[in-house]
Amino acid sequence: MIVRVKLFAVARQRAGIDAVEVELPAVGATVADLRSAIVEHCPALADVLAHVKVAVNNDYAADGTAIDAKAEVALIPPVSGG
Amino acid sequence: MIVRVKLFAVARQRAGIDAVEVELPAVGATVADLRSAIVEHCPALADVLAHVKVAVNNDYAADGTAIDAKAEVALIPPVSGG
Amino acid sequence: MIALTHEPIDCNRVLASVASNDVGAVVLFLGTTREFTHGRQTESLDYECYPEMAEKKLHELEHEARHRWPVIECHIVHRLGTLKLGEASIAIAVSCPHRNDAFEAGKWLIDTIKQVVPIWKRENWSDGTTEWVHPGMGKP
Amino acid sequence: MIALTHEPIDCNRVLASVASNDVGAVVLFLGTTREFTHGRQTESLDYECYPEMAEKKLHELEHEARHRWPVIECHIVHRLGTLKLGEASIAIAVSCPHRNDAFEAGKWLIDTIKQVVPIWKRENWSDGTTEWVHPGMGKP
Repeated sequence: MIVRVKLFAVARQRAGIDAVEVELPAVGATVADLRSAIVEHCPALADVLAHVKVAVNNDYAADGTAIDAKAEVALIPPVSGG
Repeated sequence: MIVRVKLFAVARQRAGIDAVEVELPAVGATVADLRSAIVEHCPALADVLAHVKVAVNNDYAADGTAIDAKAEVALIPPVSGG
Repeated sequence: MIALTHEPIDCNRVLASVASNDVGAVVLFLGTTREFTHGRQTESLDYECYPEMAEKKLHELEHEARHRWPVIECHIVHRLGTLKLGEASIAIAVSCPHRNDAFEAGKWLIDTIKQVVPIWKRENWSDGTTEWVHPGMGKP
Repeated sequence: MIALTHEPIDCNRVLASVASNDVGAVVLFLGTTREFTHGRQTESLDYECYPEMAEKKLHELEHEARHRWPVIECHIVHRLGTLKLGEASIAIAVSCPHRNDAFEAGKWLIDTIKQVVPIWKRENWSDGTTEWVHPGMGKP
């Protein structure tokens, strides 16, 4: 399946675009798989990825969290609002 | 000397007036002397006096603080501003 | 900056007075008039003060707060006279470079003002009775 | 109540929205744009957010604050877009029956918002460079 990943702040700046699409297995894909796919297919994001959390359906997600075809996925660099 | 003592809140209410005058020795008078003079000459204030602080020249004053003829003196019941 | 006033407190003016380009955090505290106290209903409150001493003590507390925390601006306004329900009796605005200091200074100011500044409130209860409030004194 | 807005924050409206006859204490926190950070001069700031998640997290934090403290009303507004020096990026107003709760809830809200809500600021330095701020990430 193709998963669209929203990008913000430095991640958006690095990628030069506000979302990237990565291919993940249709069954059993996790946040860890997403991270690997981004490192492989979006080298511009590789060095920020270690500092970035992944949000799935608007919640912070651990590496083991499942990603299905309907999931809303985003990279969340360290926040600085307030 | 005659010392004028400003009254506020419940002290003013009890005395029915916003200041009382008491006579104190012209030399060596203290806050303790003032308290005694009030108990003696202003019986309406006697039972609140135990809960009331004395201010001399706009500062809280201990019983040993001197009161001279030019001192500004007031009774300060427990405060409830803010 | 400190003020005692018989007019309603203008919070926008208070906030504007503590603004500056060095400020990263503003804490505004408002004390407001509650309708119910231990189940008794308040109709209105009256605040009176010993003006000379209240101003002196407020100045001393502002000075002490500036000594303890990196306060950029501090504005304390206490209302006097008759207050309706919901009106603010006090506004304390503190601005600092960083937020922890602004919270601590604001908290310390209201706590200390309530202990030492000669201002008193009188409850005008909805049953028609009135009562000066003197913490720790019991029923006078 | 929470809001994300591109307009300047109207503090009077925020304060009015947390008033009620049960309120004894209001704490308003404002985060404002400082001119100097570690000696570098800021020209302006840009705030961007992940809107759906930011709103969800702000709602969760309001809910959590109401669970932890006896909050009567809570109003959080975060500004987005370009801010000039001295403007407020966030306003948090909390009203409670008593002041300790209002201070604690307001402090907890701003501390926690700064940790979890997906909003980011970009420094537009006066030397013409710009930089996203990502605490703990070092120079990207």
